[in-house]
Amino acid sequence: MKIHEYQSKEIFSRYSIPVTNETVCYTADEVVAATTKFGLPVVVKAQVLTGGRGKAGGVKLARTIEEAREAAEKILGMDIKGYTVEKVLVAEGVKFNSEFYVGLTIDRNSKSVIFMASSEGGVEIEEVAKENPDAIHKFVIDPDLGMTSFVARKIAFKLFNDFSLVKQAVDLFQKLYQIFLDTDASLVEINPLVVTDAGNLLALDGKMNFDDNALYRQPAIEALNEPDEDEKKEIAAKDSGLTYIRLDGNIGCMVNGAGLAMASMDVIKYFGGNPANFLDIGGSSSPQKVIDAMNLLMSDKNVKVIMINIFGGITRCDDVARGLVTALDQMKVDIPIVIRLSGTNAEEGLRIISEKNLPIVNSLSEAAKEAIRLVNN
Amino acid sequence: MKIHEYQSKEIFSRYSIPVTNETVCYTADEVVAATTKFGLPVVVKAQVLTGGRGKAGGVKLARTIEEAREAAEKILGMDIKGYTVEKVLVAEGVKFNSEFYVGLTIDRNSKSVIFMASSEGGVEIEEVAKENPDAIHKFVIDPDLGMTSFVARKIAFKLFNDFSLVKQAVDLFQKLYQIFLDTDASLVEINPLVVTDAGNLLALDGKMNFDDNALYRQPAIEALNEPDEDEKKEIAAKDSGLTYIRLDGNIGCMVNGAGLAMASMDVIKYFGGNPANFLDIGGSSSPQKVIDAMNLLMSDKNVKVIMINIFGGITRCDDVARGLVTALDQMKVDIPIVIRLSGTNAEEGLRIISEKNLPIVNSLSEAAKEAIRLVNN
Amino acid sequence: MSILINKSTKLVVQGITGRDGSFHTGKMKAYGTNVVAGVSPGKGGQTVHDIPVFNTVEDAVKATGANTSVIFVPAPLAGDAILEAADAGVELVICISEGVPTLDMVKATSYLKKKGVKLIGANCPGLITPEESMIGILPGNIFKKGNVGLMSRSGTLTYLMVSLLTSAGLGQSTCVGIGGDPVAGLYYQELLQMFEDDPETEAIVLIGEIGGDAEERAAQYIKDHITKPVVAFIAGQTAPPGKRMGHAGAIISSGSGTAAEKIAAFESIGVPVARLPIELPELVKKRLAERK
Amino acid sequence: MSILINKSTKLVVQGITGRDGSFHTGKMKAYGTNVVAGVSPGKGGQTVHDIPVFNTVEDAVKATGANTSVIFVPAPLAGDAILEAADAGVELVICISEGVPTLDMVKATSYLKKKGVKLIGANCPGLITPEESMIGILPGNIFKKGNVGLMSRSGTLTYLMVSLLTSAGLGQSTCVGIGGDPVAGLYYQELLQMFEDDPETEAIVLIGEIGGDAEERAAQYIKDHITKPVVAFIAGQTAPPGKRMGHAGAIISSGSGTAAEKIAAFESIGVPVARLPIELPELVKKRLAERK
Repeated sequence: MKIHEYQSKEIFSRYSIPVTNETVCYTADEVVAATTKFGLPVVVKAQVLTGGRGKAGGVKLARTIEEAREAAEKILGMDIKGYTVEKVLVAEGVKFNSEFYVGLTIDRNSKSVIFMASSEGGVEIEEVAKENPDAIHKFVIDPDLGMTSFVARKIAFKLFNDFSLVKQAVDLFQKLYQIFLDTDASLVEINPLVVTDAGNLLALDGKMNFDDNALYRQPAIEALNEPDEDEKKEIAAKDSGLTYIRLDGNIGCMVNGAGLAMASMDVIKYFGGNPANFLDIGGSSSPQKVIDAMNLLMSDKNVKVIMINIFGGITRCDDVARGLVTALDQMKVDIPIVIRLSGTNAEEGLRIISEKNLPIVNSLSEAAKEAIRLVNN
Repeated sequence: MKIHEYQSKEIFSRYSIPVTNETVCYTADEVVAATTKFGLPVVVKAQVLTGGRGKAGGVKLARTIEEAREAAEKILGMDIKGYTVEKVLVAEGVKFNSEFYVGLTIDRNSKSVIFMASSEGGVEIEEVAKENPDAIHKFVIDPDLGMTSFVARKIAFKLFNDFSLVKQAVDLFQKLYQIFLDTDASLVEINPLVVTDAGNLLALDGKMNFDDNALYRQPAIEALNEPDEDEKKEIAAKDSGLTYIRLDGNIGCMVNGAGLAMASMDVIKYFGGNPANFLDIGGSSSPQKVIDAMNLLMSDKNVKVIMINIFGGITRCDDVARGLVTALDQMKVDIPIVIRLSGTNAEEGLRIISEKNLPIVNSLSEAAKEAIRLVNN
Repeated sequence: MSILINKSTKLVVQGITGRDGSFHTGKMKAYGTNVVAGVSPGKGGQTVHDIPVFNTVEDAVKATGANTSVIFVPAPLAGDAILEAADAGVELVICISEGVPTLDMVKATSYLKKKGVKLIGANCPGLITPEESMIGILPGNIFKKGNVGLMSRSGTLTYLMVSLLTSAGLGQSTCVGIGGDPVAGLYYQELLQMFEDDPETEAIVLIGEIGGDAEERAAQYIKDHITKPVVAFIAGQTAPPGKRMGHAGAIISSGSGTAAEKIAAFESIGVPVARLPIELPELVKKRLAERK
Repeated sequence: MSILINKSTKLVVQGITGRDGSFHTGKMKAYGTNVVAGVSPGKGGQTVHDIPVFNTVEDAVKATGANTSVIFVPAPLAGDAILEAADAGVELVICISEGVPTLDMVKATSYLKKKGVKLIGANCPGLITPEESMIGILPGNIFKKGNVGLMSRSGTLTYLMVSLLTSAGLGQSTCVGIGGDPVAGLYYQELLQMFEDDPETEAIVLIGEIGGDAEERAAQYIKDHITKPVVAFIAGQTAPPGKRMGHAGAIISSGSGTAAEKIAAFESIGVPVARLPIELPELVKKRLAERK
């Protein structure tokens, strides 16, 4: 789960990490009022849950009230990578003399939180990673130790020579780590972290992502979620125990297991078809899940054929079959269905399904080919 | 540092550990008022910073208002092991059907916090430890894990069969451990922890001690300290970097290092003398410490002779000598002083001291014998 | 021989009284796995499929000598269950539970490393040494004893691959589902080394997917340490970037973690990669034949 | 030979710019200890007694190859300093600082165990291998090279004992002050074993004090594992119960931890205990003579 810059910085503020004076605005008038309050110059920044807003023109410096209004009018309503800008952040302009990058995320290899720091702040860190990887210092945080003073100091000395900045950084790094733990984050980033002309560290921008698996114990974070239309569908699916991602093809897929679902998409594409979605009905299925999945597939008007590929393990084929039979009894399904069932309780599943007279195929390749044949009819 | 039962239970309450309804009272009238508020019966308990109040008659059950007043009048002002009872705790009487012991302390051998639990609650745990050591379950808490649910559950299943009690206990044990960490405790004890007739766990008594070395970061705990007269002197000494314990002899001792100070007392006793105190001026001495130490020794009217035994290491003998010379210049010292100096900068120290014409001896045994000879003169 | 589990494995099931735990305990027992105990706090003394249930893993291990644990508890309790198993002295823990918070896994993997206890998962289907022991939720009937070692980040995709191998006459030494979470227990490198050291394993199948760089690291490890033939498959060749494909790990971000990169990493060191699942058995046979 | 430190020990001093750190660095250097670096955050680039100062222990170790660290920082910072030393890769850490919170030591000792790093202290005077290396605050001139290994919970009492040994012609292989705090690094058992294994050590002196049961455990360990002669001394024979005698450890509670119990524990296994410090050298000589 992602949140906006201003929400991240509100969390930073709660931990006494210094951020710019700023306020979120929904209209140009609000932007003008905020500008008047803060004094000139200000920076007007699009708040959208995607990257690359700078390149898209979503960040503007305003040196006059008129410029602030103009910036607000241009940015509000702007489309950035398919996201419409509905609010902007107006932040007091700050004079600074250097920019740094700091970020915390999970490192798969060390199985720990990793702290990244770079003197090349203010640009996209992915670019730094490609062009000058040595400029990014990485520190694996031992989970038993946490961000103790010496670890924070080790990092801080990589960025700063001035001991006053080192001391500020130690405090800031410890707080960032605490935020990471307290909120079950998957990413906490300040880019840029600047040194103001007055010699203080300040978070000019902020970014946080969260571990979806931990949201159940983070109600305050979950309350910040602003899903778009596709995501709402995905969330509703997740509430039913399904993982759904809408794509732009016409073969609706219902598969159990993420890997098999991806492989099923790959096979469809390999034979020239186009999957309409990724849909993993997960393990531990109940008949209700299959009914929900069928409803989800049928709600996409692009879907011309449904391909069901189940390999039973924790999922029982008989549960899937029962769910499918019930779904077909309850709802009008006027498009063809191709089914492949194997694994746990497959025989029982096939027996149940046989009453509905649906086409049953024996391999994934066959299923894909049959689905493609049907969609092309 | 120790605190009273009622203070411990206030801390428990802050962590939502269930304790009896209770209030601390300073007069018999207050006790009567509290009794009226809670309803009968109540228990009136002496609040003193020493053990054994039960055996001394400092805990009484009152079934009538008159009994409550009588109990208050008897207990308030009572002397328990040299401590005068200045306040009592009036606690609502509770019906319970079993008593347990739980306690957390530091285990030197595992270098960890250790959790002790026993079904034989309500009696002195030291007695259980002697008579039936197997009745005390001990669990070393891995500092990297803390009191995770499974650890708390393992302990709880040793005490309870009823799963409802196990669940209450898991919650309570986790809170106790958190209290231990949060307050830098050295001991947290509930004895007895009772199961009420309603089937709930309840802390009937509570005890907490704290790590003196950590008080600097526990101002709220330090504020609870109620030192007696001797302890006030010890605390004042500690503020000067001295460790002072008053004893009942007449040979004032000034030594650097706890081990050497104890050994010096042992040697004095061995030769038939009586040390007036334990006084460790510690490492890293400054001349001022020695001046403070001399003031401390001279404030005890029992002291008839002063024996100084310094073996320089981190303590420099010249610092001690300078402090002693200054002290002798500033204050009237009308009792004899015996001095032994060796180790770091001993020669310089002896040179400085030589101007004062004090008796210098070469060994601890000699020093002790000389001090005893002088006190017997 | 085989890796990790065999006939002498004595299994304790954490969460044995739950719907899934109970169901799959029955399946495991029916397969021939030596399930000696179950754990469910507060239900000690009961039995499930004639298997005694204990309140704690410690009690279960003391009473039965269990040396391996499989976990079926709900995700919020899974991290603690892993710690409990390791504390109780088992040698191997398999966590089936899906949706375990990442920071819980960070704590668990750190503790297990300290204790020297091996972990598989979380969010994995388990593992099987065919005709000896099956632990987890694998459909036993598709596996067959043989000489192919298999490891996979996926569950059901593994079943598909295994059924193709078995149909083609290629039995398996041990098959391990390592799970799809960002922080998990044993990973490709450790398992590659175990298969390399296992005399019964003659070829290794590695099934990967998009996201992260585990496959690239595995390729490097194979180059440096593995002499046995390896064949790979990568799921998600057509997945769009920025979308998380079910597994927490299966996300392509910032132009890294793509199937193309992973396939290139394997092929550059001579590890063939099947484009369709159905191609896999032939590639394995070819590599085995080349070797002889 | 000797234990823990010798001529090849390369020392880094944490807190070298403080009053005590600087003073004792001078003393250590004068004794011949190979002090290669100092650490004081924010003072990197300076020198103290011609020794280069670094901002972090890691920098110091990288630049100088230091393998041992001694800590002179204020107590509230000492726990972190121990962790920093261990993280930077030294093999042995000696913490002189007094008054370190117990829970900081719990965390530090746990981490050092995981890292395989040895710790002496906190709240200890350090250790010395006479005429090779002195680390800490020991007055070097009282020590003399020889064959008695000594360990003590006390600081200055150790100096007294050593000066008595030296005067009696009994030199020392290594003398270690283990510190008087409730949670500390190396304890009697580990050091007893090191002295047992050290060919240069012929007799062992153990100086204990009231409080805890470390001496009783040491007696048990001697009985089970130590073949060399051991002589003991216990401070606090006349200390009143319930009063903490300076050392956090030195408290007699509930009738346990008394000097009488400890003396009895040693004497019951044939380890003689000196009643007066001055008796110690003769007991050592007698035990050495008995052995030959």
